[in-house]
Amino acid sequence: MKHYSAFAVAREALRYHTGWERAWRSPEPKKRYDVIIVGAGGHGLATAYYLGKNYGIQNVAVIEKGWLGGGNTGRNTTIIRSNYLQDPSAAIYEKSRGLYEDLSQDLNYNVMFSPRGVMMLAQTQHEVRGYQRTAHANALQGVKTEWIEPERVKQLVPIINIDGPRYPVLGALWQERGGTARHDAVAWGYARACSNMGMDIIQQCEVTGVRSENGRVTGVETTKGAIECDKLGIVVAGHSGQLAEMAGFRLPVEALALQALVSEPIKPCMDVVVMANTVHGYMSQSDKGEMVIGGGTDGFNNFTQRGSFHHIEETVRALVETFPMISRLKMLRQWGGIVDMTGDRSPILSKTPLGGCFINCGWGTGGFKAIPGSGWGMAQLMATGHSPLTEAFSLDRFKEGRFIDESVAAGVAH
Amino acid sequence: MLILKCPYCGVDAEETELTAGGEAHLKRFGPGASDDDFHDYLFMRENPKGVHFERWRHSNGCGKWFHAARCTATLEVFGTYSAQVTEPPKEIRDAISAKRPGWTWREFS
Amino acid sequence: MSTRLANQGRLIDRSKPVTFSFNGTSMQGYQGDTLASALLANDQMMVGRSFKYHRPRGVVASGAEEPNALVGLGQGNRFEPNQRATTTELFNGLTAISQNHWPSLEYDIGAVNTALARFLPAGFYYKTFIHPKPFWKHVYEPFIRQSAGLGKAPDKDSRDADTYEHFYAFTDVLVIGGGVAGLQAAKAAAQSGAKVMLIEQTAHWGGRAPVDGGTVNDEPVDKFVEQLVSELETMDNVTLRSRCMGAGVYDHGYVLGYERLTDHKPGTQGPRHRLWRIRAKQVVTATGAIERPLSFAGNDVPGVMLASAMRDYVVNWGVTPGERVIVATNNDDAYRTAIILKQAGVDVLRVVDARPSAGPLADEARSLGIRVDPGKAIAKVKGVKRVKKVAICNQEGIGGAREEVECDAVAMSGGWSPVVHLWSHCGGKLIWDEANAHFRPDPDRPPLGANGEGFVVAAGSTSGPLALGEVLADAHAAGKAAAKAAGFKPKNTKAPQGEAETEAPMQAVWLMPAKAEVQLRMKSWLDFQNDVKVSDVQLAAREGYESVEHTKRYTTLGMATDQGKLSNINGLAILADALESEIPKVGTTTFRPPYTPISMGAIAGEARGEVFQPIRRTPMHDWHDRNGADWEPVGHWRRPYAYVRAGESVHDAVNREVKNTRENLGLLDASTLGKLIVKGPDSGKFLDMMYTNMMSTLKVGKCRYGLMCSENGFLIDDGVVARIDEDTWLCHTTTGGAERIHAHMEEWLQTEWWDWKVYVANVTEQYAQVAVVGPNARKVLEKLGGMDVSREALPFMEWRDGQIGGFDCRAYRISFSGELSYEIAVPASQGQAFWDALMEAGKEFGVKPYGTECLHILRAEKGFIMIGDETDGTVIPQDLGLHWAISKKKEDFLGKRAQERSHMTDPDRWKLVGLETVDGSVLPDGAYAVGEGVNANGQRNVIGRVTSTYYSSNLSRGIAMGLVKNGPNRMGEVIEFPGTDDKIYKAKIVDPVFYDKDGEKQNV
Amino acid sequence: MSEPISALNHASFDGIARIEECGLQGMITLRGDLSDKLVTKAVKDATGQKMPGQREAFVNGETGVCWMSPDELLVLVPYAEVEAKLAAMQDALSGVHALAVNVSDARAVFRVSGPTAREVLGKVAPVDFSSDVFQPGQIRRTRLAQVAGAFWMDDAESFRVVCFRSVADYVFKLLKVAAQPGSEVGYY
Repeated sequence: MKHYSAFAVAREALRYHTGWERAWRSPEPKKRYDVIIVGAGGHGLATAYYLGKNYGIQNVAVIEKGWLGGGNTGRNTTIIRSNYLQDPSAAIYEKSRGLYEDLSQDLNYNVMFSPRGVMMLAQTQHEVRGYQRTAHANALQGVKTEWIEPERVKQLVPIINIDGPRYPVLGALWQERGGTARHDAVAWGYARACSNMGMDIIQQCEVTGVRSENGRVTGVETTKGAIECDKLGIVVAGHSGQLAEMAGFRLPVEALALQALVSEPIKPCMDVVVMANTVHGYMSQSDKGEMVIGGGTDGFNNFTQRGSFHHIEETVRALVETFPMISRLKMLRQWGGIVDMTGDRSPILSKTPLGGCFINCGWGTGGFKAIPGSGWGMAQLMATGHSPLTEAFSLDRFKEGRFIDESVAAGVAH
Repeated sequence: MLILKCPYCGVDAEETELTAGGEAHLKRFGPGASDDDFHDYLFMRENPKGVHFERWRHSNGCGKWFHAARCTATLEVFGTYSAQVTEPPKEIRDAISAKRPGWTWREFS
Repeated sequence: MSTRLANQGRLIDRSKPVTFSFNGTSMQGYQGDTLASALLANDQMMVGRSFKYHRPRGVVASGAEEPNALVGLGQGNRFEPNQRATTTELFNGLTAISQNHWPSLEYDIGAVNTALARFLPAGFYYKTFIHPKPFWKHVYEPFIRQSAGLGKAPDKDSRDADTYEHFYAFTDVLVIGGGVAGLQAAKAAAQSGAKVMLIEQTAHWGGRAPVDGGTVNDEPVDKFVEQLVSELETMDNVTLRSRCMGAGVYDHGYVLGYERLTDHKPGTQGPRHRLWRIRAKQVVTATGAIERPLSFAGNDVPGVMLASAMRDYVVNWGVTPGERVIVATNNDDAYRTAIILKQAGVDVLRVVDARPSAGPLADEARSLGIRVDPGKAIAKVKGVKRVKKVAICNQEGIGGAREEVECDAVAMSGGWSPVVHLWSHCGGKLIWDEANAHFRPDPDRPPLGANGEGFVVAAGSTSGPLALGEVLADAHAAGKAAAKAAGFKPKNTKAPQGEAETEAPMQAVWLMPAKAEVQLRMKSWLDFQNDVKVSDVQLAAREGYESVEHTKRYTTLGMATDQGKLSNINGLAILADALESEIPKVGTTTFRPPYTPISMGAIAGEARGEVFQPIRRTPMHDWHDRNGADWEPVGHWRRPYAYVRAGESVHDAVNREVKNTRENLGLLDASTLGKLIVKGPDSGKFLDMMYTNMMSTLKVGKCRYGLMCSENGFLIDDGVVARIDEDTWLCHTTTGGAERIHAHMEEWLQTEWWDWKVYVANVTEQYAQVAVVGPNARKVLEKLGGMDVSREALPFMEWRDGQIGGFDCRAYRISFSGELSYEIAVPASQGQAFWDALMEAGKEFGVKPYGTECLHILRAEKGFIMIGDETDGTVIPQDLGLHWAISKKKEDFLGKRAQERSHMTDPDRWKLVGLETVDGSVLPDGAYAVGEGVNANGQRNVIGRVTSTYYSSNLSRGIAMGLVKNGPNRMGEVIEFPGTDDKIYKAKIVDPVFYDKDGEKQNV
Repeated sequence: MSEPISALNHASFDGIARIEECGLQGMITLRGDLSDKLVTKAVKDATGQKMPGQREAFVNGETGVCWMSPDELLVLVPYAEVEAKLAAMQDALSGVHALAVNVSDARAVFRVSGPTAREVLGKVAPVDFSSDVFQPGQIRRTRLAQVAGAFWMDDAESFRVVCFRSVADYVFKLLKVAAQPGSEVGYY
């Protein structure tokens, strides 16, 4: 594989860039793999990558019904943070954030991780206490966050209105090394690295059945024929329930629409990510200059990848109130994705009732930031049967009443 | 932006007058129920890509809960009906059969 | 040069000159001009810089599809970046600035990128800027961000000077687009009696037809349009709105209309934009078609323009973008431009037609003396800031054997693409039309509405046909079909007869010349704004970014502010060719709303400032405000946090209120607490399910503190329940809990126990409720006179109806402070008067109002829990030592089964205790107590946390409550709480009741 | 008792329509079986009106009855008479399962009047205000922007709008924005 560098680009320029090779191969499936991952989104590709990198398991296929990175990996608002309250969440998101720090170098693909800082505004006394609690928890979890006062908020975000008539800004939880990354590049970078290890990424191939014998997975049926495997990882976000059904078990998840929007691009005016949970909105500015805005989910099951417009209205009015200068910017594009929500709004990374079959789902609104950590933990779980990163996120927690509830500190968990 | 007809006040209510209430026709399990039954009652939701039965409340309206039969893949509404039933009425099931022959949902078809 | 013609210009009024400025230069136009036409009339060819290479950019289109002519419009609190000059109506005093350059439009440092373009192909940033690691954030990214972005950001503190509003409309048929097709479809639909609404994004009716010409029923088409509009205006069931764009089509017939009310006359009274939320049974999209550019080298140089746009500028605004024009085309329509230019006196040097032969329009052009070159192509346009000359070659071939012709403008036409956006927003599917080389709506796969049937019909050129006669016939049929689908019976009428000159077939030309060599392809633009060229799409395909979504994202094709209106099909075709596939197999990217960008202000609507969100006010709100209330939002309510006097800090005020209430008399506005009436023969049974306590056994006249849990076992609310009579209870909820708990009760009554005879009513706001608290509480009530409030007549945890001070009231002898305390409810309309009476009568007893923080401290001193502090959605009553409030006798209540799960009965759960710092200081809010070592993820093990912490002025020390692992069994143990200030706070585990442990003060 | 004060004490605004707070209105929430003869009679005795059908509002000045849901009515009586009427009603209904409660002070009432009254409300409620769809004699419970509300028409150009007392200030300001000068829609 050709190494990416400025030098390589310059060299290629001399021959009009005709010498670049494919970023990833596009092979036909083999008859058998050690591991099959269903779903070539960020989480699936990262799982495959760390299986190869950390455990030497490289006879791996990643099967994708559409195009790699075409699901929620490519339609989120790209925020990366780990300032979670509960220990298991903080552990996996901080692992993830740490991996993002070096991901471009690790993958030799610039994923544009930009640790520009993530700020969660406190606009009620209740939120002040919630975020101060999070700050205390983070300090013990090894997550570097701090509570900052309104003056510092205004200094970091000059366009913010800190003394709005409805909800003055009382302070914020600040994670300096949180930020954003280029979402597509994360999927593409992992795909290229996986392909380079000899793994097969098989796009346009839909899994239609899961084969098993004696309670253990033996392979999958696909639109490109049956493929055998020893272990199977299901990492398909919005369609987890359908895959689980093929594998003979059920999941406590529901599919909801989540929406986001961007403004037209403008020159840089906001260098950090701001989340305002009291009014339900968050915003950052992309490298391209667009204000990237996200809000909440619809309340009903929906597989259309379209949401209801009133959620866009609610989000935009919250942000116009918080950042009045955006009133005369224009919404360029709105879109939706399907997110799967669990009973406690935290993900499931778990063994399943089917031997050798593992599930990674339920990321709800917060999956992008977790991609490297989730892949790392899933790879460990699939390779060794145990991972401290995924342990608390098991399927059986709901039966025991052992929830991982992040809404405790913040209304939403993007 | 869904519109559902509230069977109680007859209004074609748009989504902003309504509150979604999740899966319909749940059987409550209380004290004495097994761990599995209780778990399924609270968490194991139907999540079909297709015909689905769910609860809604006309919260910015007459305040009544009602049931809706809806397709989660196209958002087609097959009908709305009373909250005070434990299973979808026949006319609703027939209406679905006319549009989606062979449909199933839980034990219903 | 581009210039105003002596005549022509059907939309301008030459008697009304308009003065405006561009980049500080004063210019003149006419009323009826767009900013773009006025700029062209002033020979302002270059109007901006492109996104990536900062190349000079000129006007390329005449409408919403314009990617280049974006300006910063207005000033100060009315400044708006990225406004399209082509859709900006000119007005006196308009100020515009060009974008994306420094220091000026003419001399832009960023233009160095254009020289480096070869080193900056699609996706170059994924391959570079990787090392050294810190450079991305600190060097590369800031540079990229600064050179990217388009318009200037509004000032950081600017406040939009305009207002916005929403409006709901309901119609049987909504027609989007006021061209001939939309007008005809609206008429055909309206003739059925259906309620019809027709919206048009521009200020004019008729769309392109008056420019393109032709006849309808043997009359000129512009006359036909005029008649049709006046006819529609007289129909009662038709509403016409111009300057109102169909922005998006959503599920169940919901359509957003974006009406621009004062953009063309800023500062006039009324809202600037109105966002229409239209519900239509049927939607007709008559959104026309957009001409495609041709991909040849230098097609981005200012002066290269869509042929149709050039025609528009001549006919509509009397402006020609050039004096010596070359027309390049693959279809007959562009000949209309050549003919119109020629007729307007412009030198049309030649028509370069990629096809071997053309139709009758070409003959007409020839007859006017225009040279037509069949089978030819533009090899390259030369010029930097404007067109200087054009090199012409054979279409077949790589672009050799060129002939150079000097000229100052190029009109190009690559064929027409229907505007399928609105059809596609909600799931309508497309089919590829080989003859016209475009995607058009597939009538068999429309977007589906609530009834599962199609709810969108495409009409006119949106659905494929381009000739006037076919367009009218199609639109007429579409209007009737929509009316029928909306439940009306269309009249049996015939479509008007439209005639236009017959045209020869177009020929798909995706690259000019067909086998252009790489040096040309690297200069052939697909996306003008984002600088995506033919070679970039080919590179993406070569590197495996094969999906159209991959290519779009890798190259940024179609991601500019025009969202690919000009570039999509051309890009797809190049991609299909590179993949050796077919265009329909490659497919399109997803069309998402809005059609063109809409203002955030319009989306927010009226919800700004004072009406951003409702603020709920108690009857005494204004009094609190006048008396120093430091407000705290609690849900949508506002409650006084403390009453701050002159010279006091908030903290001082709280301490004063705490002491005064314990020593004298405090008044709390408790009106926000929810009050629900529960009545009926099954109410006792019902409340026994709702609460963990037994409520059915409560005696009439008595009160009981109750806990509510969710079915999942967690505490969700608490409050005092009073039994009013045999079958009536009154349940208090927390502030902001009334609606939630009312809904919770109704849910169970309506959906689970619907045969139980219980009615619930929310009477929260019927009452103003005042907590009269402190050693002097009884004295002040006795002074006011009325009902007997003595210890004997009104014992603790009982209530009575009566009068106090002449006010009808209900008095509850309950206490959340541990003091002698009454909560008195009076009708809300009497609330302020009652409060005044208490304040007046209480003077001699040291009465002072107190706020929520004092309330919190008083309850914490007594070890009372607060929902939201001690609970956070993960806490069960057992954690809080509230076993006494959980009935053992009941078989069932909501949450009971959940609380039996293994994790809920785990003896290691964290339990409520009091915490006293060893040194008397205040524990930090939210601090965690640490145990030994770290967990498997390297996180410090924790054994508890602070849930409430205050300075108690009564005890002159910090007091706190917390949840600690096995806490109640560890009394006296000192545990450590690391602060975020690097200090370690040591606290002793104690009983949570800090003050008056025996309750002597409240039971007097 | 002292003089009772309504939420906004008759505040008013003149824009493209006139907005005024109506002062105190006697209101009783009555829940019960609406087909029960005793309930029908109680309503008749209190208001002189017959039992309204689905979404009907029979209102004459300060007296009337509105259908709120299949088991709920809003009974309107002059404010001064509400306690007496309520007592009579409770007395008449003592034998049946019903709930009658005074909610007069829990509400605020506005009048929105003028030729553009329909348009003003069309800006804040997701309701079809066409004259062939919504007319005097009907009530609609819905949303007024961000809060719950209800309204009926007293005549072709005037509405009475009811909301909770605590949000009266919000609703008044909301209606003022909706009626701001220069904001005529020209739709209804």
